[in-house]
This record gives sequence, C-alpha cells and structure tokens, in this order.
Amino acid sequence: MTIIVLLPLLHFVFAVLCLSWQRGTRGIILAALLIDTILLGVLFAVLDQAGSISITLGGWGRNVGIELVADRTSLVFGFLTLFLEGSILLYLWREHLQPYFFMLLHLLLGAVFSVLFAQDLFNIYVIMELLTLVSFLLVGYGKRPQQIWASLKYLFLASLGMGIYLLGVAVVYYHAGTMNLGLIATQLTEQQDTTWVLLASSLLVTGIAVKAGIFVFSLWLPAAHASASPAVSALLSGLVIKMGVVVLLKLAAIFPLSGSLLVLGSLTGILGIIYAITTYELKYMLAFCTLSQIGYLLIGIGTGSKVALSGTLCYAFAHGLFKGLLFLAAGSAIQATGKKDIRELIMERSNISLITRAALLIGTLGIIGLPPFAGFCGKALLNAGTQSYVTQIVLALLSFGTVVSFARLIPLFRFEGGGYLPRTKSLSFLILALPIVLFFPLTHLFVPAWQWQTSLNISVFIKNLVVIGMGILLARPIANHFPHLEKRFFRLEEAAVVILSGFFLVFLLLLFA
Amino acid sequence: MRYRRIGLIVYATILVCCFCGLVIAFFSYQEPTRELGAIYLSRAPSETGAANIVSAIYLNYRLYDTLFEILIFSVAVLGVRFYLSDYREIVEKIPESQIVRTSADLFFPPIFLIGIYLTLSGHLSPGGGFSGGVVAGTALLLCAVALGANTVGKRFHEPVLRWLEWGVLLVVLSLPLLPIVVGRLPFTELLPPGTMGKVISGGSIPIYNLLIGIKVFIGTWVIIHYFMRHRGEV
Amino acid sequence: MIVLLVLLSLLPVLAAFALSRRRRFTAIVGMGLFSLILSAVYLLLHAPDVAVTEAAINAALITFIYIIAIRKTGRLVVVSDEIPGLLHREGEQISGLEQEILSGFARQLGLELVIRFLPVEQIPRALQQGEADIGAGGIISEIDDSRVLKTQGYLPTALYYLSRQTKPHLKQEESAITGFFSDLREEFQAGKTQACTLDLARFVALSRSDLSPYTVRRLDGLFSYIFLIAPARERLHHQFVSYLGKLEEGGELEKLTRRYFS
Amino acid sequence: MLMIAGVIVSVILFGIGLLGMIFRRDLIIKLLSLGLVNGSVMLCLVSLGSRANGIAPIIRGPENAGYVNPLPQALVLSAIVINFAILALALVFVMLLVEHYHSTDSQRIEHEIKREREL
Repeated sequence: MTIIVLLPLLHFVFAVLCLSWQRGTRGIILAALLIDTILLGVLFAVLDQAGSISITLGGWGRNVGIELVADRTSLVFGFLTLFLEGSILLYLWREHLQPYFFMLLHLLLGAVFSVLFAQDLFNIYVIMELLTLVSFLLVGYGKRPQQIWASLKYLFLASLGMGIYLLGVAVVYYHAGTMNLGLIATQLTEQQDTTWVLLASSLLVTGIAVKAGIFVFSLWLPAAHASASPAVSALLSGLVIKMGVVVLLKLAAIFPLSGSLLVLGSLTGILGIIYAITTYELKYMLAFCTLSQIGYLLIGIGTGSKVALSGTLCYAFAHGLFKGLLFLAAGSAIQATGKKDIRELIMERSNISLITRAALLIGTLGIIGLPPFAGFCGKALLNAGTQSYVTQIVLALLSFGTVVSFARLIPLFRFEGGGYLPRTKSLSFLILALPIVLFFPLTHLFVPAWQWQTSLNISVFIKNLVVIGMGILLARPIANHFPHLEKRFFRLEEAAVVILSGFFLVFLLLLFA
Repeated sequence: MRYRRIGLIVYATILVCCFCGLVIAFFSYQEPTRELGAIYLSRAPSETGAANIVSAIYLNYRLYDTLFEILIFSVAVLGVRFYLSDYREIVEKIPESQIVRTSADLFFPPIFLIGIYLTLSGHLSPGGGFSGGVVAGTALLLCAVALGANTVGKRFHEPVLRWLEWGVLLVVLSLPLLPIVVGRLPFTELLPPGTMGKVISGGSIPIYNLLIGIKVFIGTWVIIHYFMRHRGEV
Repeated sequence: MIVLLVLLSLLPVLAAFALSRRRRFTAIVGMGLFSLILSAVYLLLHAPDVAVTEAAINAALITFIYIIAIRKTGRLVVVSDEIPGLLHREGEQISGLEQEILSGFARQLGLELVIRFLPVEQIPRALQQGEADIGAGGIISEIDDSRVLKTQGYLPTALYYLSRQTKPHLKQEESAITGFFSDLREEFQAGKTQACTLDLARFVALSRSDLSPYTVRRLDGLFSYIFLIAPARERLHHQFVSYLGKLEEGGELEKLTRRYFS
Repeated sequence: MLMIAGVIVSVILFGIGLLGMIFRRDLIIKLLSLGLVNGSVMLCLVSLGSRANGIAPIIRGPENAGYVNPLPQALVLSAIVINFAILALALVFVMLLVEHYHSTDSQRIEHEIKREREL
C-alpha cells in the first residue's frame, strides 16, 4: 500500500536531486523510469486481486486524515504516464536542457501521479495548483514573448478557475462537514435537503473544467499548447489535460453530473472540431483537436454505463498516446523545415524525415479511428455504451470532423525524400507508436472480455469505415467553403467572461437535469 | 467596435452580479456541522501533543497537503531565480541618509528574533515555519533596503545557500518516508507526543517547523534579492 | 463584534477603491492596506495563525515585490512618433529639435531620458495608462483629447491637405494624423494613399519624394507644436511648461529651431 | 450572524476581483485582482469556521468548549502560500513581457502578438 505514496513522492525527491546533482541527470531519468515501471507493475498485480486499495496517511481515520485510493482508473492513467514519460525523456535525450527543466518535468509527473490517487477535495486543489504552476513554467521555458504571454494567460485563467473551485470546496465543507469524497457520498445519501449540491457541483465543475480542456472554459489552451516546445506540448496535451478529466470522473461518481457532462461534451467536441477544420497551423490544429477529443471522454463519463466508462478510459489512454506522438512528430517536422503551416509543410515534405512522417501517419490513423488502431477501440466501446441516438449522432459527427481535419495531412505521407532524424527520437516515436498499433491486445489488461463481446460487431466496423471514407472524400470541399470563425474569445478578458458564462451554463444544466 | 466593448461591459457586469447573487442565495445559512472541528479539538492534544491545533492539522493530520505547498513555494523561488537571472541588472542606488541605516540597525534584531520565535514556537502559539520564515526574511529586506541588496547578498555564500535550500527540501520530502525503514506505513508519527504545552512536545511538528522555517527564510531572501537586483520597469 | 463588522464592511470599499486607481503604485499600496485590514479581521475571527501569515506574506512581501517591480528609478519616459527634424533615429543616436528640448529638460531634473516609438494615436492612451510621462513627435495644438495634459505651443507650424483628386475637399475626420510616419511615407512612395493631412515637419520630410500626383492645400488657422503630459504627472507638467517658457525667453529655442529648420 | 456577514463580504470581494480582472487592462492590476479573488475565498473559509464569542484554537486549559473550527484555518494557510507563489511568478512573467513589448496593457500585447504571428 505504500506504493501509492511512493509513486508521487519519489518523483519529487528525484526532482530535487536533478537540480542539486546536475551531472547525474540522465542517470536519475533512467532510475525514475525503472522505479516507475516496477511500482506500476506491482500496483497492477495488487489491483488485479483487490480491485482497489486505499490508505489513510498517518494512520488516522478517513475523516481527519487524507485518504489515497488506487483503482482501475488510476492504473490506466498511470500506464499512460509511464509511456509518455519514457517517450519524452528519450525525445529530449540529446537536447541541451538545463537541470531546471528536468526538475519541472519530475514535479509534473509527481503531481500527475498524486492526482490519480487523490480522494480529498482540498488535496486535489493543492495538487492542481502545483500542476498549474509547473505547466505554466514549462510553457514559458523558451522565454519567447509569445510563449510567455500564452503561459501568463494560462496562469490567469487556471487560477481563476481554481479560485472558483476552492469556493466550491468551501460550500461542500460547510454543508457536508467533510472533504473526503467517499464520506461526502455517504452524507449525500443521509441528508434530506441537498439543494446545496447544485451550487457546489457547478462551482467545482466550472473550476476543474478550466483545467480539463473543455471548449467554453479552456480558451487558453490553443495558444499555450501550440506555442510550447514539442515535448511540453505532448505532455500537456497528452497528460495534464487528462488530470482535469480524472477529477471530473471522481466528481461524477458522487455528484449527479451526467446530463450536464453530456451537453458539455457535445459542445466542446463540436466547437473544437469546427475550429480545427479551419486552422491550417499544424500545432494549433492539434491543440483544437485536443479540445474536441475531450468531448469523447466527457460523453463517456456523462453516459455513465460500465461499458461507456471503460470506453472513456480506453479513449483517454489512446488519446494520450496518439496526441503525444502527433505533437512530438509535428515538433520535429516543424524543426526540420522551419514552417508551421500544413500547406507549407506539404510543399517541403522532402526535408522531413521518413520516420517523422511515419509517426505522423500512425498518429493520424490512431486519431481517426481506423480499425484496429488505438482510436477505434475507444470509439467502439463508447458507441456500444450509449443508448440514445442523439449521443451516437454526436459521436459520429465528431469522428467525421476529426477525419476532415486530418485529411489535409494526407499529401504529407507520400513515400519520397527524407531528412535526418536522431536515433533517440525515432526510438521515442516507437515507444508511443507501438502501443497505438497493438492497442487492442493491450486493452485486455483493463477492459473485461464481456464488454468487448457486446461492443465489437460488424456494424461498428462498417460505420467507422464509412465515416472515414466520407470524411476523406468531403475534406476538401468542406475546408474550402468554411466560413471565417471568430477568434476574439481567445483573448484574456473575453475568455474570463466566457468562463463565467460557462458557470451559468453548468448551473442551468444541473438545475433542469 | 465601441458598441461591442460597451456590450461586453454590460454583459460582464450583469454576469458577475448574478454570480455573486447566486452564491449568496444558495448558501443555506443553517448552523454548520462542527463535527470534524470538534474531533480535531478533542483528539489533537492527546494524539499530537501540540497546543496549537491548527499546527497539528497542518503538520500532522494533513501533512500531505503541506508537502505540496512547500513544493509550490520552492517552484516559485526557482522560477523567480530562473527567469530573472538573465534579466537586465540595474546599478543600485544606496540611500545615503543615516536615518535609514540606523533604523535598519535598530529594527533588524528584534524582527529577526520574532521570526525565529514564531518558527520555533509554532506548536504552542500562533506562527509556524511559514510565517516565521517570511518574517525573518522581511528583517533582511530592511537591511537590503538600507545597505543595498548586493551588499547584504555578499555576506551569504550563494552556493552554500542553494545547497542548504535544496538539502532542507530533500529532508522535508523524505522525512514522511522514514517510517518505511522501521517497517511502518509512510507518514506515521514516530516521535512521542510529549506533554502538551512544553517546549519539547508535539512529536515531529517542531522539526517540520524548523525545516520549513529555514527553507522559507532562504526562499524569501532569494526572491527579495532577485527582485531588487533585477528591478523591473513595468 | 462591532469593530469586526466595521472592518468587514470596509474591505469591499477599500478593494474597489484600490483596483479602480489609475496609478499602479496607489493600487498596490491600497491592496497592501487591504491585506493588513484583512489580517486584522482574521485576528478578530480568532484565526491568529492565518492573521500572522496573511500580514507577513500578503501585506508585507507581496506589496514590497510589486512596488519594486514597478519602481521607475529616475527615468523620464517619452513616447513619440519618428519625425525627421523633430525627433528621429540616426543609426544608434536619436536627434532632432524635440530631442534637444527633452534631453535638456531631463538633464535639469536629473533623469535619464528614455524614448519609445509609438503610432500617434496610441500616445494619449500610453500617457493615460502611466506607461510614459511625455508624449512628443510633432503633436499639433489642435489635438482633441481631454484625457491628457498639454503644454503651450513651442513652435508655430502649418497644416497641409494632400489629395489625389483635382478638387480637394476636406472632411472633418480626415484631418487627423494617424499611424507611424514611416508607414505613411512607404504608402506614399507606393502611391497607395488617396488623401491625408500633414503638418509642416512631415510635409517637408515627404516633399523629398515625388508629390506630383497630389494637389496640396494649406489649411487656414494658426497651429503650433505642443507636448503631451501624462494626466497623473501634474507637477511634471508644471515644471515642463516653465522650462519651455524659459527656453523661449532666453532665445535658446530660436537658436535650436534654426539649427534644424533653416 | 458573523458567519453570514463574512460569507457575503467575501462573495462581494470575489465579484470585485472578477470585475477587476475583466475590465482593468493593466496586467499588474489584473494580477492584484486575481490575488483578491483568491483572498476572498480564504476569507469565506475562515468565516465559515468562526463562531460568536469563540476562542482561538490554541488549547490553554482542560476545558473544551467555545473553540473555533481549526480545519478551515489550516487549509487557508496553504492557500495563502499558493496565492503568493502565483502572484510572484506571474509578476516575473509580466516583467519579461514588458521588457519586450514596453507595455502592460493586455490588449496592446494581444494586438502585437497577433501582428507578429501574421508576419
């Protein structure tokens, strides 16, 4: 049971070591990777038998101490963290970065691991603030003015969000008398008058949504993820954003959020994909795509059936892998050519290494959900988990939009030319590409077999293939005739106003649900 | 353009007012449940031995939160150092008036002592590592204003300061893991609580207070020093 | 109890006051005071630990680093457009009539002169925000902006209206001078500009290029060049006005003018 | 009564901070407003734990009544330090921005960045 304390704390210790023992940075990286693998392996073995384990720190009771809980969700995200960590550290192996950077990286990983096990509302607040600050510093690491502004905007909005979240914690503590999620759930069943849940849950959801990459709330995301360095973008998009989703998962388990999460999910999915279709800057396109893919996860959480929750986990895992791969590959493609625009990248494709383009191709196949790649598994489960037709139509629309926005990359994949790529980077692509290709066998570790039997049938295959085919056919006409979209909301003041409006949206959704 | 701006102003004002009204209206102002607070108040003196219950919660029951908080503080210090280190430096002007120097000489010892007192008596009376460290740092701030930040900075050996800072952080992070060596769960209290109200009591709370105090004192000094040396023109 | 309620009701007033100040310094000190009162409130709410921490961190430390970060040590910040003759770059150096006047003034006050270039229409805004102390660069006395302080005219000038059409007619809104002069000159050379109003210095600088497609009309009225002063710097305004007056009386202004506009 | 006053005042402060964040274009004042937003939530937490005629939660004698709730105070201690870290780091970033754009006006910076991206 000490594992769930060790995983985060050892990373913090490594972080400090990175800074004080500068020559041994690489040794520390390898040691951290090794220890993570071992600990996660042990955790997997333990959870396989026990289902979930919990520990209350200091040996105090659940009410006075801080409880940590590990279950299937934390395991899945833990393995995602491991894959991304390995890949990113290899990607950065040859780059000359200061020990400061690696310290931040380890702090980020430690914070991520502690979110997975957190079970206390205030504890979540503190961890999320650490996560905010570390990713803020990582985005601004290059000290370019655009990065600085993007990260400052991120800090402003994220800590406004956390302020709203803390207000929600205050409301919960005042009415339920505790901050432990499990105890709140028992309080909710005992109390008669639970009107306060409306206010509390809308405050909590608004606060977390700012960090979770939901369209109305996280308007800082495109600039921050697009202007950061490739490795940082991969981490932020693949991992940090998911932590907000993990917290939403935990909240949805006790508060009645399903209806509002469904609406928010459809909203962020569709708006995100519309912006992705009209954006030609590769990294911006990927960032908008992240916003839309969060929609899948929210719809899965909102549906709430067992199959849909498995689908959410599956898709979150898959999205972390392929979005990480796409950002890393896009970063090295942009580095090789010096161009950011998709159209210009296609013109200069002969300068981009073949391996980079292959990685982009695998990431694209993953994200559009071609069977048997990673995206398909998650989509199939989500599809089987939802009963309502509206949700299924929304899901199909999302897939279609994703295909349309990624179809523009197709000319990039022609087999010709090719520049140089360091071997460590190819290896780092491989670490992420391999699980994307072999995703289906991998999912058997955490998705029970009966769920696959209910969700995999011939119609899902056909549906997916039809959507992909239509998307590729219609990509050009749609992209050419799309109207110009308003970009003003992405400015600081407007984004803050939009967050407030989002709060009312959530409130009204909860009120009428 | 102008109408858009006015529209935004009106819309945002209405939103903020509605937000405040909603929060105020939906609070049900019944007598709150004080159960948890009462539990802490009755259990903490015997279990932790600290007279200051806030300290007992902060450094014992909810120590895990505090670790994150210390990390956040360290990240802030680190960030200030990293991002300001190649920011343009300014030539310092040291005030020539004797009054400033005399008052710095006069006030430095008592404020510094207050800081130390707050740090060490955190388990008995209000205070603790964070406030004590910052108060002691503020005493140095007075000196820095009177004598110039670089003059004061020369008295500290920078590498030693850095090692101390990170060494202390390392100790604070690994102390909760120490019980594993003895074969118990992490974060378990190993020291006896002692008699409540005595100087040596409260288990490991005074140790944490001292370590945090040192860490925060150094951190505060680094922040002050860097801000004074690379003064902005915002 | 009553003390507590009074302090509590004081908090929003103080916060609103502090955050609505135009000067950053006042806002920061106001928020420092706010934190001090807040820590008193904490003390009265029986939270001494929180009170001590709040006073040490928010009232003292944050206020201090913010004040340090905004402190301008002995700088006179001028925002200006780049106008040949009045204020322009020559390699690394900045020279011109206004530069001479301003550097003399800065020397008198013992300040370091810092010049930044901004388009004309943004100058009042920069002054109002407290980002700069003085606005310069061929500003006409006709400027209609009540948000900033003005000096007296130091040099008479004239306004010219240039138009591609044969019969120039003047609309009120076309009389404003906007943008960077360098941009304007490029547009003129590319032949993009249809019509615009220019003051004497700009007109002289432009007349080196080909103005033949334009008809030129001199506008009626007496105009002169002035400086703008930030609204928060009333004392500086007073000093600058008297400095200009002294220059004019001593005949130095005339000497300077002759050096640049013979 | 005390608690209600505290909650209402803190929510009003929250609103003032929000307005400051939205309407003041100066980044420094935006930061101060952000500090106010976070600070107001802390006031809310502390006043939730308060009670009339309470005693500070520092045990002096054997009697065990009338102490105010210590838990919110312990939470607020963490929150204050977090707030400090955010404000200090954001200030450093604002200084870096000013070094480049010579302005703390958020809209002007946004405008400049848009122009840079289009180039």
